[in-house]
Amino acid sequence: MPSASDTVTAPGAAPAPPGPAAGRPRLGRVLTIAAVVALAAAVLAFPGLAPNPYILSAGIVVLNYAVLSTSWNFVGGFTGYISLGHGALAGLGGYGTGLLVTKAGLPSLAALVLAMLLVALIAVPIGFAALRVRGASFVIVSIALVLIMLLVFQSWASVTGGSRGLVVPRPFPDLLRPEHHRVFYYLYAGLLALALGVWWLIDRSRFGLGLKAIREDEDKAEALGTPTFAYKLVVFVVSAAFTALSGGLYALWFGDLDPVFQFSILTGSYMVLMALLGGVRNLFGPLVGALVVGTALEFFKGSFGNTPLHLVATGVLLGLVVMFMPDGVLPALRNLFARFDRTRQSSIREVSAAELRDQRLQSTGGKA
Amino acid sequence: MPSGALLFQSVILGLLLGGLYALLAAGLTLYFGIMRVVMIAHSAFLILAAYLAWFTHERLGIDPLLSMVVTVPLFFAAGVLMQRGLLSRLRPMTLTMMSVLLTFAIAVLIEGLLGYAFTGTQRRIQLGYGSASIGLFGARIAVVKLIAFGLAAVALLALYLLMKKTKFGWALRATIQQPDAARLVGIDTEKIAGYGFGLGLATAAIGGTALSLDTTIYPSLHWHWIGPLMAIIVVGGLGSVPGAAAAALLLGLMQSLLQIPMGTTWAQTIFYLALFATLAFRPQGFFGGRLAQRF
Amino acid sequence: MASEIELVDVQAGYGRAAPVLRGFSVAVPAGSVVCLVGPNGAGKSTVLKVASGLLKPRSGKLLVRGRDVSGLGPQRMLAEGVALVLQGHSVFREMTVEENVLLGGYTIADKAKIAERVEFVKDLFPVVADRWRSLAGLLSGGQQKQVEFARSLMVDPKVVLLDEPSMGLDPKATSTIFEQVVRMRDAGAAVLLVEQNARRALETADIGCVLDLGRVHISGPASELLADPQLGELYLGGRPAEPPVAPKR
Amino acid sequence: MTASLETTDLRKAFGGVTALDGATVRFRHGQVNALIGPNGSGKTTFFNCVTGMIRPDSGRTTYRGADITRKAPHAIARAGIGRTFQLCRVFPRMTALDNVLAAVRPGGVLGGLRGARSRAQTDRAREWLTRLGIEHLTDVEARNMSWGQQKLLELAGVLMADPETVLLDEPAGGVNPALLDRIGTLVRELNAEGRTFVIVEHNMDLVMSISDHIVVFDRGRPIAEGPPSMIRTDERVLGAYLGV
Amino acid sequence: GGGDDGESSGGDGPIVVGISLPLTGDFSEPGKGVQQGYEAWAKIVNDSGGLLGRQVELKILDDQSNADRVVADYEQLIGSDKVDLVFGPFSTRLVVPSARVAEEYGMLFVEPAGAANEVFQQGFKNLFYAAPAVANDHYNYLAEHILALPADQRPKTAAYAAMDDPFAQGTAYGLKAKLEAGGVRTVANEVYPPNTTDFSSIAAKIADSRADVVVGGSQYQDGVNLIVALQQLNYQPKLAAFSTAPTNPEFASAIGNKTEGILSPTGYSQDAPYPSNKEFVEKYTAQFGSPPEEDQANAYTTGQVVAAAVTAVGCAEQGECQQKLVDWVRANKVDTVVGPLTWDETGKPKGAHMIQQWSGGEIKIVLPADAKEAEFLYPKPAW
Ligand SMILES: Nc1ncnc2c1ncn2[C@@H]1O[C@H](COP(=O)(O)OP(=O)(O)OP(=O)(O)O)[C@@H](O)[C@H]1O
Ligand SMILES: Nc1ncnc2c1ncn2[C@@H]1O[C@H](COP(=O)(O)OP(=O)(O)OP(=O)(O)O)[C@@H](O)[C@H]1O
Ligand SMILES: CC(C)C[C@H](N)C(=O)O
Ligand SMILES: [Mg+2]
Ligand SMILES: [Mg+2]
Repeated sequence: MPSASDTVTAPGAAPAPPGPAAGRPRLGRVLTIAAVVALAAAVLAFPGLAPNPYILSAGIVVLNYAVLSTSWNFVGGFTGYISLGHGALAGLGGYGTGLLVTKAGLPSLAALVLAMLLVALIAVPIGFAALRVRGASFVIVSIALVLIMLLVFQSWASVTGGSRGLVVPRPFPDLLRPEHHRVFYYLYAGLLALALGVWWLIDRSRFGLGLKAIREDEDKAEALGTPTFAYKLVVFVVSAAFTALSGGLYALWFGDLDPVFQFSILTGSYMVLMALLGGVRNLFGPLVGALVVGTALEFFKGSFGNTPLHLVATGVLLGLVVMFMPDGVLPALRNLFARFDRTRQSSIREVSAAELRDQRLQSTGGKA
Repeated sequence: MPSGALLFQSVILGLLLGGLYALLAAGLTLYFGIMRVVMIAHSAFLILAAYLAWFTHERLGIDPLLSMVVTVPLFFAAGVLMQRGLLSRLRPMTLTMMSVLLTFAIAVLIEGLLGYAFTGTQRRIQLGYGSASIGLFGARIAVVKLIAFGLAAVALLALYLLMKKTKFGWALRATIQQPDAARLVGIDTEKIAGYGFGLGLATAAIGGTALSLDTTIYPSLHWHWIGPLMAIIVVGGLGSVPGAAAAALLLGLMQSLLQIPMGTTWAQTIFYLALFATLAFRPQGFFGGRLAQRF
Repeated sequence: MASEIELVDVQAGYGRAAPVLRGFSVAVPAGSVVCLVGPNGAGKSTVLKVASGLLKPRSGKLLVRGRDVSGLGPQRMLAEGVALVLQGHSVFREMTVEENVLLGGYTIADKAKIAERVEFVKDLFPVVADRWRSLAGLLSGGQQKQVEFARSLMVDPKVVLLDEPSMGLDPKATSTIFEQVVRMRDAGAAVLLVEQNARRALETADIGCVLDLGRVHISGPASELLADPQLGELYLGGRPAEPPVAPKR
Repeated sequence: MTASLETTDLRKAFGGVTALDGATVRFRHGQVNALIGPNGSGKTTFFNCVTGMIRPDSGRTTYRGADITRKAPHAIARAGIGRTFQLCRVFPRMTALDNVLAAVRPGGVLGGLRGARSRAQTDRAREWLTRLGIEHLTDVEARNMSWGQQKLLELAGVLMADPETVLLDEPAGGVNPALLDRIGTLVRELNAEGRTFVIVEHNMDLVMSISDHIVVFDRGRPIAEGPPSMIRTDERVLGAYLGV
Repeated sequence: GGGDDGESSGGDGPIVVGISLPLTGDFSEPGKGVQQGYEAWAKIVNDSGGLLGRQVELKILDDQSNADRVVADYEQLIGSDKVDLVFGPFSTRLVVPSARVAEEYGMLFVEPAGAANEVFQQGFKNLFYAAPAVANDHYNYLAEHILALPADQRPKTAAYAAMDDPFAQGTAYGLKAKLEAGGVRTVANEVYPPNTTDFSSIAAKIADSRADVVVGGSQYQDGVNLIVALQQLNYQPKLAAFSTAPTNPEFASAIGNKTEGILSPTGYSQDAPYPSNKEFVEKYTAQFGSPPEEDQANAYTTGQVVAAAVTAVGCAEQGECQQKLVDWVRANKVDTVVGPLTWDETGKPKGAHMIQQWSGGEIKIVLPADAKEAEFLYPKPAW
């Protein structure tokens, strides 16, 4: 099961409880693989099925959200540091790419990659400052990050274009708009696959377990020999790099950058909302969240077009998730299934002291 | 080199501004330092209160200050409800993080509802004494700013006395730190925590009204406020009302003075510089200073 | 005569999980000490949480002086004269020792009474007096425990529930606490004591009760339990049966 | 025998309180050492300084001859010093198994990307849980355990990390006496494998029965040291600590 | 959302015009003004038989003043709803991104509110600004007038404060360039971000500079706030000019009626003698109960320009027709409620704005001389 959840039995848990539970992981794995294949097929087939370029562009927006929230989840999901400021990293990626194209005259793809590297580099000092503090202070710092970037990019007009914005030339000037959308759709799909792959790799690794230990108790992890600061910094930089790639791709696709929208707290909070909704401890959590929220945003826009009720709907949705599904949709679904299987719920010691002694005598018998 | 008159005028403006900041940040200090809740929606409630003040003035023609008769108890009740109905239901383990998101949701909700009710148009109360001012050694002090400053001073003093000198203040702090133990010494923790939150929101009602006297409001204005206010409470030392007040005055003054050489936009960065400096050199804040929980 | 506090056939547990207490009963008469011992995770702390109102039992009854009080919260239980000292560390960390101790008297209206109790606990635990204005969270583990105990001694409850009061305390402070237990019993209180320092606790207690798997395994006069060799091996520990073994390698 | 862990004149004051007042202590390699003393005498602070979790105001710590005074906690852990906490620290939302597995060090940059739940490590983790009598809790999240269970779990985690020197802060606090005998045996077994122990403990039966060498702290500095037989009768110790 | 896919193109169905407007958010107030102007245009056209004999139908979406949204909106209107024509949104910041979408779908893009120079530097080939002049030229008459004053009366110093917005800065800096060239010294020059609400420090600096002239590059509310803050400091310049804000109907009451002598450029006058204007003012007032302002007029002008092209070319649908419309607009002069308009290669109009001034509680045109309704007051009375 590709999952960061700590409650799930590790694969091949040999002496695990007998009974119905023993067969489940295998079935679960089959189901998961089937679901992943189906999802991938659906994603790839989408452009062919989209009735018009507008729907396709909406698909790109959703994929962009999916990449962003998956990137966010490198920090949020593993280490439990909730950043409301990841929008700033996406904005930096976007502006970086845009400026490298317009000011340095780099080809678009090179600009994208270089911007990612630059943002990863900038993420080191940012992470250095932000990760020194924990919990609530970190949230504040992350919010501050967005606000600072907004100030800088608005005021430093000579370089960034200020509030006049920055126009990023098209990478494929000859393509018609629908074709343009199609190309970017697949670019985003590839980026998403890459982000998911890396997340999966970390999730099952020792590095990942160390990050989760940080989430639970940082001092304790440190005492066990985990270089917590380096771990956090590394994962922050990885997260920043993916976020920047997503932002850069967006800049190339969208073409117009405006500081107010590139450095908006809302972007960061949408990432959090999506990841949380799907389930931050799950590989596909942010993706599921992005599908739900992204589609919902388009839908709200359609139904409440000329009122700010889309904000109300977003707020209510986020509130409901926090109150009733704090672990996300995927874990909630799993719990639903688990409810039919109550055998493993007990936490009390199921062996009496006498039995324990007997076991021990057997096991130590050989040694003593 | 700016003239002496400009410096003096800027100092006065900075102090008046700092006083207002102190009031606006007071509630945040309460929830954050004492209750471990990061209340992103605080500034949204400020704006809501400002809108209610504007609305009473616009519709009923009465002085916006009178709206506090309604908004203060109303906000108090809303705070109690919010704590009892929502925040107290969050898991204690993840309270800090989840409260960020929950209050964020509430902020967005308020913004959306304000936009729905009053549209996104910028509003400003038009008072008879709106542009009146009094002279002081060559500087001018706008009457509305003076009123806001007075409100801030009174509200902050009352809050401080309440927290330090009354049994309620103690019970509130105990409740947040060890709810089980607090219940075991006989504190009605639910009630106390609810009141604490209500108190925070009540300050938002006062702050919002003060704010409305001399500024433009629009639904998304709260994003503009949340950053500086958060910076203030971190610099002041989370949870310390006097600390936040001192930090607010200082930062207000610095912002005002820095505007002379740097202009409005860059001057705002002082908040974030102060924030980072604090976290780098003295994470417990410069004025408060509570224990950093480690072992 | 009815017991001061009595649990009758209590089932209790956490969340949706299987019950921790599975039909547990115990009665503590006035002026006596009942000591609860048992392996880790047997459910001892759970018993005290039920008895103090922190945890609502799923079924079964909680009686105080014969009255059914199942389902009352901790404040109401305090009003009934039932007080609990929690296991582990429950001082108000970011408040001073003074504030901690005074909060122990939160329910007392009489200022003179409070002052009198403050003198009493300061006397009992020197560290409380020494560190009166320190933040409690900055004290050492054992000092915090003493502050905690002092806080709970501010009131004079009729029923005292103690969850491993001696844990982390040095021998002197441990003695002080056991002395207080005896004093409270002599003053007519009913004490329900959970201890892993089992031999010491049973020496102080009148009645012993061994809990395992959420049920009473055996109960009886404390001295009898102490003498039972099988119980000793399973629950009370003792001199190691065999001397430390030299390992293979 | 050589000194393994040695401190010279460690000092640490918190505001007005002097927690460590010139602690000069030597713990020998391959011994079970005990550190005892009244509440507030500075034992935990000593551990915190040695493991780098707080910076001493002055003084030096050396481990196997190398100065570790200013190293980061994780570096000290990697140098071979493991510890438990008096107030018991576990990873609350991880299962017992993952709690123990989290103690495994990645080893190298790429080592971090190796699978966390390899067969070999999982087996070792299960063995530790079994040896501490909590194997039935393998898949239970730590937050749902009783106090004593968490205490044992923490111990299992530290041992899994396989440190050469183990600092235990009140391992017996809240642990059932029957199991305590077990822990005592375990410590002796591990010691015989070559591990050094430093144990802070108020349970004198345990201290006297397992330790080779005892250091007694009072007011932030050692006031006596020696083998159990000597400490048991030392008058300063009796006065300051045992309270008789 | 749109459901009526494609059926409307060509044939006899209504001509559907797709528009996205900032009905909420920062630009919501002027956005609504533009909406009214468009609606008035549609009604007037339909009442007189429609375009090419077909009724016109507006499809208006809300972009929440958000550049991302405005692109998605035009994407939807053109790609999914298959509208026949598009009109532009409000404000330079939204016009630029949306013009690109229109361009890439080959649509004619006439817009009512992209006045800043930026708009015309993007190389758009299908874009036309339906107003007399771009931002930098708004104050041309005022600059001429000031510099023509006798040397002893001419102001010596000027202070500028402009919102960090392409349009607002364009107006203020257009005047600044001309005054500086004419020897008026700049003694204060402040820029503030669009979300600024506290103007006391800026006002303090301006007041301290004792400049003869104060120029505000404002949208609406920022202008109001700046004026109040200046009045709080009791600053009395000889001349005060602010863009857009003073022409708003709410302006006077917003600053407590202390409006004496405030100047503002405008591209539109309800009393202008242009043939279509009388009809517009009359019918508009009948429809909405109050006479049209500048935003409404610009929107109406947009409609007039597109209508003229459609009528002349004889088609209104996506595809080749659009290029014909573009070519026609580029080559012709169009009579509108703001006067006859022609455009250069970049879509920039070749006209100038008039200058209005408040006096006695009313705002009147004072420049240029041939259009004036009142005398230019200088130095301005105290406010
Ligand atoms: N909050 C909780 N949620 C779920 N299960 C719990 C919780 N607290 C305790 N348990 C489970 O209930 C059982 C009994 O716990 P309890 O704390 O009563 O034990 P105890 O006898 O006090 O043990 P100890 O001597 O270790 O303190 C344990 O098996 C534990 O795993
Ligand atoms: N972070 C801190 N800030 C202030 N004082 C502290 C801090 N940590 C410890 N102290 C003080 O230092 C002294 C030594 O504390 P320490 O925790 O080392 O004692 P200990 O020997 O471990 O006691 P115990 O047996 O009770 O655990 C105590 O008086 C304590 O109050
Ligand atoms: C004249 C106005 C309608 C122009 C508009 N405010 C802009 O931003 O370009
Ligand atoms: Mg217990
Ligand atoms: Mg200690």
